[in-house]
Amino acid sequence: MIFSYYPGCTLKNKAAELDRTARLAAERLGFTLEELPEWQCCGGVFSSARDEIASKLAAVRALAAARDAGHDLVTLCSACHNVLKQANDAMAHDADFAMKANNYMQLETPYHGETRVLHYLEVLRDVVGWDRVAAAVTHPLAGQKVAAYYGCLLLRPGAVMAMDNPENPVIMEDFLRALGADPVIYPYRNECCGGYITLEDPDLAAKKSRQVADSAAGFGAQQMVTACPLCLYNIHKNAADGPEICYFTELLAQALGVGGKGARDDQ
Amino acid sequence: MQRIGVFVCWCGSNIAATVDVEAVAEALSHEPGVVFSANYQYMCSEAGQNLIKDAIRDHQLTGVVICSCSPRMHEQTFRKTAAAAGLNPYMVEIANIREQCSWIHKDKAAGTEKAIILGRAAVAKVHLNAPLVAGESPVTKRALVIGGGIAGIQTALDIADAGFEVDIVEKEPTIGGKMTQLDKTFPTLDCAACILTPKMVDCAQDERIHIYAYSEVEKVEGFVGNFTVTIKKKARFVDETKCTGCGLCTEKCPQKKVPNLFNLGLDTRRAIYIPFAQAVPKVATIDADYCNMLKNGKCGVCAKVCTAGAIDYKQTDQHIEEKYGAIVVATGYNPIKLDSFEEYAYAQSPDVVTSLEFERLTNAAGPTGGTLLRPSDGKHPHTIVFVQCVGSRDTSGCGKPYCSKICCMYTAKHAMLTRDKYPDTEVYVFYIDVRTPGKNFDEFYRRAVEEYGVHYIKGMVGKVAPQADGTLMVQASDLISNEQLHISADMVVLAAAIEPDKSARPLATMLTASMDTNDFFTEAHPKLRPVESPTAGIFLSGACQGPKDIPETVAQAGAAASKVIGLLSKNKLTGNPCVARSDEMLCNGCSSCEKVCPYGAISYEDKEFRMPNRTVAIRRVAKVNPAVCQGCGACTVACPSGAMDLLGFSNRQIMAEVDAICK
Amino acid sequence: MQVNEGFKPTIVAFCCNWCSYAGADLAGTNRLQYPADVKIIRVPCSCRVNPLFILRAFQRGADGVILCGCHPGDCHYTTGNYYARRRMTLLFSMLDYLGIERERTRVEWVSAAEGVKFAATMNDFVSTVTALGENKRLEDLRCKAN
Amino acid sequence: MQSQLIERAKALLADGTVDRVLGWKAGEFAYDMTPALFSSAQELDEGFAYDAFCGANLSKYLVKESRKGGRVLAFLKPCDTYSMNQLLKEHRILRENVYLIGVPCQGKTDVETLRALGITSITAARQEGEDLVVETLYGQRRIPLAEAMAERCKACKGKKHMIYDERIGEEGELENPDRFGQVAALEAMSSEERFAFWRGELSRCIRCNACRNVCPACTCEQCVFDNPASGVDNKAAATSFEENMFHIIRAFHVAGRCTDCGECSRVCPQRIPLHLLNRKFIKDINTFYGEYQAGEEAEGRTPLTAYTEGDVEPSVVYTKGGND
Amino acid sequence: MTNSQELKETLARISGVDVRKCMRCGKCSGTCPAYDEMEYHPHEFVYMVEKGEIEKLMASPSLYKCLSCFACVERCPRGVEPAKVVEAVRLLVIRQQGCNHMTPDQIPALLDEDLPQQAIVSAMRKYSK
Repeated sequence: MIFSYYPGCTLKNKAAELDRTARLAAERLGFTLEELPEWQCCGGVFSSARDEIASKLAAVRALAAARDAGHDLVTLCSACHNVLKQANDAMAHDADFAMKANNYMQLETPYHGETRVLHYLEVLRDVVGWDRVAAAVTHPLAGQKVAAYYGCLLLRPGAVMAMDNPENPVIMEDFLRALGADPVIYPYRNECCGGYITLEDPDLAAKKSRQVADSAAGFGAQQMVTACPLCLYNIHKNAADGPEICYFTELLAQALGVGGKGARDDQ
Repeated sequence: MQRIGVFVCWCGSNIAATVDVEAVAEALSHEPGVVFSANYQYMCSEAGQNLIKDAIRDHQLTGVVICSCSPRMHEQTFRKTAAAAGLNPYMVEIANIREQCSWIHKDKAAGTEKAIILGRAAVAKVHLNAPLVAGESPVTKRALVIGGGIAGIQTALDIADAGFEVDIVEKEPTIGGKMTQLDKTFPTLDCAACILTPKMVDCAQDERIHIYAYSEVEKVEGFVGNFTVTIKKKARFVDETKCTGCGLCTEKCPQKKVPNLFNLGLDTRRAIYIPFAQAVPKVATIDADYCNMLKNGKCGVCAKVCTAGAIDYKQTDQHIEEKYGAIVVATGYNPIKLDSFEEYAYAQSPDVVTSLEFERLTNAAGPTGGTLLRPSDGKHPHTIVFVQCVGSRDTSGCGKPYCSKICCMYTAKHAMLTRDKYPDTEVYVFYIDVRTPGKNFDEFYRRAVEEYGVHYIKGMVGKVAPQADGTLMVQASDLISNEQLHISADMVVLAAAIEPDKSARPLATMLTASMDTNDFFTEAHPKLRPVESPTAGIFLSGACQGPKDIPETVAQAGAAASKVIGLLSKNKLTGNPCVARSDEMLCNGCSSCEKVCPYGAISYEDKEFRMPNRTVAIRRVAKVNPAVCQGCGACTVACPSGAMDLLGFSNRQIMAEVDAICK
Repeated sequence: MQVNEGFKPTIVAFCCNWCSYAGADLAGTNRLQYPADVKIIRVPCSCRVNPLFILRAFQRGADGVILCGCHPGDCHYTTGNYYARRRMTLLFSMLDYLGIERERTRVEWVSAAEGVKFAATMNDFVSTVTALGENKRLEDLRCKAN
Repeated sequence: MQSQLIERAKALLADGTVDRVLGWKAGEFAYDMTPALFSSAQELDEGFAYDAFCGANLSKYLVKESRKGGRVLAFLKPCDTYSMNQLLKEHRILRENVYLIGVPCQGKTDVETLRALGITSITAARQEGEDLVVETLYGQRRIPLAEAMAERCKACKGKKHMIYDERIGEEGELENPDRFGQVAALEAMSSEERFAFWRGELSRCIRCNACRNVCPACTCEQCVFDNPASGVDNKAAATSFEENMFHIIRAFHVAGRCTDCGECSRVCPQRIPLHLLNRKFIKDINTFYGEYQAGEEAEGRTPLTAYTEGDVEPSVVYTKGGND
Repeated sequence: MTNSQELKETLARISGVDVRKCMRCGKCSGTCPAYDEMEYHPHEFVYMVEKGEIEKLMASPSLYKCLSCFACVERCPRGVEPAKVVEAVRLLVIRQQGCNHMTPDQIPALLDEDLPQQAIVSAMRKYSK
């Protein structure tokens, strides 16, 4: 099973651990992530402005490249996932945008949203299956109370991400169960950590991150997992005294026995 | 060639002042076929009518043109006059020279000229008129009511009271519907059961009412006055004729872990059950999904304890065919599923409940015996937040675009009753608008605020966050004070939008009754025929037609019943003779007419036609059921070959009028 | 708009029995004046009006044809005027495409309560058609001869 | 291709699947390909032809053929399948009595088009790659297919068959040609110019009824214009009104049902561009009520037997563009 | 045409939002995680755009408080998408010459060593042309 893979800028840098552990786990679980040869940064956010074309083209190029490679496109970072899915949706359903984007890019074959974009978690759920993930676990996380932190970019807008119920998601909890952990359900798991506002208004980001971490801790979480480097940064920076936070792939790799939480830059 | 008489009315000076009636009569007397022409002061008077009758007899008239007021005024009068003189009433045409001539013109010459042209058009039309006889069909004097909630019950009782047989088909094991689940009713706060159950008993005891409980309509054929309906009586594995309703089986059944749907799953019941104490019919039903005997043949406890020998594990579905003259749809409503509204944490916390669940939690026959307790820990809630419009007025695709109409009032009721019984409980209601049109409704809502101190806050709840300590953090906006509120609540009650019952859509297809995009049945006319479906003989009662409360439902149920009674009291149905007719020699069988017919009056049959050289061709041709056709004429234009025409307003008649006017 | 002095157009108005014909009656009851050039033909519903009738009217010398029906959503037969609306939209567009003056045809929704609207509509339509003058593009010359 | 079709038809005749075959056959001249029935292998060998002149749409013939008992094989080009579906939707063809083979088509030519290119005395034509090779008494002529194609084929809806029991050749793609350029050009004219244009065209009508007779949507048992009882019968285009009347009503009767197959214009001996009337309705329907292609499926409502509550009002006609 | 009308039209074009769909329920503001930091709240953004008071919004620091978390978009019962309105107003400002809210040369001072690249690129997209 081969997927085109879009790592994104952060995974090549501060979130290298997300990339490394995901690849190790994929190998163990029997699927291959083929990094797109010439990807560019997705821009971090998908502008909601209808007249923004150029800033969305990096994502469209990646999508078209995956189409040409003939594979579904897998991504890990919540932001990349959000941008790719939104760009794909716009190419498929916004004729005006698709026309302008195609005109800009001058591809050999115009792109109209043919690629299927999957988050790594969706691959685990829909392609591998939780039962097979569970069967591959060699170091179960038995007894660990782990809180999944979705944040906002992974699930919203719900109709476009089409990944899970945006207000009551289960995908990461199911993931944690497959690893043998005890998922902690807490109400702020799909609330915002403050995101990029951390640059300009660190206090606001701190407030939001704290609320999330405190809520998880209140429900007994010892550990938090996320798919988003920025969520991880904000929680880690603002609630260092709370439950430890890591990437979901780190727990996955650990449970599969292919490399545990390790050399993360920010630790 | 017709022999036509023309009668020009003066209408006192109403016509005669602006139209030279003499000149009109004179001019029209020269039209082809006109053998008699007269003018008179008041044609509608007895003397005027006698003038017409005499002329019909004396001049052997075959057609009559009356130049007078609007046909909407006196067409019926003059048709009766003609009939009294032995002329087919549909040989009469009216030229409207008052409302559409004398009253709107001042110039007498112009008025006279126009009156002559209008008269000429009527003469031209009468030339092509043919005697029409309204079709007759017999009426089966029995009504079917589909749905046994308060709407169906009231309709059935009223029809039976007028002396007609009526059957109720109810898909649940008992009649009663949603109202049985309610505690009190607004705005009077009487107990729902106290006012409903006597009516349920009346249904059971009235010998003209037959209840098919645990049954569904499977097939409908026929038309107004003559429906044939197949009813599926689902196997309940209990012989209704033997069961005494003692309830012993429901206590002894070992399968205890069945969600009690009557209490919306808030507690459990046994696999054999009677939904509630006052059920009608009071007969036990086995839930085949949970019964060990039916699933794997291991148990049989209920059969052992039943002294009446009513348990029958071998019972199968029965199909009953019955004939009806009229059908009333009373399929009711349900609250919508809240999967798309998880920001309110309905699935994430047992203390977030729907309003209907709240009814059960406050009902003396409910899971808590009427004491309001939190489902999670059985403790008294001290702060309750009610959220209005959950899924109502929602155009995002998650909910329903319409206002569910009843939520404002029942929420006021819940808030008021809570404050009344538990004054230490703080009650917040978040609303977008409070909509209380209805007798004593606004007063009721204001009492909740002014007497009972319910906190009404204009704004919406954005998120309900279940906290580790068991409370619910309600984050909401207060639009008046322009702040975001954070209320720590013990319970949250969601006023879920209501939607038509899922059984309504397939039923509408069976009945050829039309529905709107929300699956509510459409009425024949939104203002003037609100309880009739556009399909003749199908009537609408209750929330299947649109969201409504109990008083409105009962009023509509009575109105539907009176329409049914009116229909059933006729021995024969006389249709409007001006109906569509298909010329089978011209018909292509293409179905265009059928597609635009709002009444389902057109069907098709394969018919043999003799062709040259003794060959036979089989062609699909349209047939119009004159009892069902209402005569709109949509089909006549949809038909490309001109096979479909409308009696009384035929293509040639209308074109003759056009020709006469344009000449 | 230019006024065509002396020209008296022939106008055929098809009115549905339940709304517009009643609206015309109400205009009469209220003595609201409109030109005698308008002659009304009663039909059960606007959906009864076949494009043939409209062409026929022009053939026989009508200078304008107007169709009045219940407001969309208020049809006595529930859906008739919806079909009429589509048919007339397409027909009028076709007539326009053939170079027949688009102002000679019109559809108006007039309820039984809109006597004022009925009279106003007719006044407006008559003055529009009067300004256009005689229908020459879609007529049968043989009919004009007599 | 022709021999492939003959072989398949023979096989289906032989195994009893069908008992006759509806196809094409050369008439007096090689370019005179007409629909024909074949009931034996021999007849097929002798007469069946499939080449660049086989433009005729066979689906209408099935209205009668499908009612004659037995089963008939018909060959349908992609554009013919739309008519087929539309006729099935209208219950005009008994589906169980027909066996449909989809055949590929690269566009058809006709003698008028070739004559306009100065090619006469044609004896045969065949397709070679992107070219049409025409044999004439004066030798061989080779012209690009795109040039030789009949007008209607230049606005081809695509090479995909909407319905078939089996298909010979590869499945083609749907195309989205600009079909409305001419209609739009007419719309952009002034009312007077349009009137003059259509008078120029329609006044040539000789009421031969060829357009009606070939039209797969015109299958009425009796046409209103032939029926004295209809009150609108007229059998000759005696006046300008009747020329207009016939073509307006014919276009209206097929509105929402016309698949834009172009047969009407193909057969018109006066070369009146009748398809521009039908396309006007199609363009309006697409604009007012959403894209619709008659014959795309064999069930459902046509635009004139459907409505939405929010449909445009007829007054849209007064407000739209045009020079006047 | 007044300036306010022009702004309204530009805003509608950028955002694709029809503010008239709003029924004033306030759920967006009930949802917003940055509510307390804002001078004008999400429902006010929608309402003020409808009223044509866009210049007031353009001058407000609230523009830079929206976290773009899309919770209001997800939960709006009328499909109004308030976050897109906020974004469009912000673009009206930063597309003006010299109105970038943040420039690359400001970045280094804000960095700490753990900050992911994602935050920087996102912020640049949000705050500058």
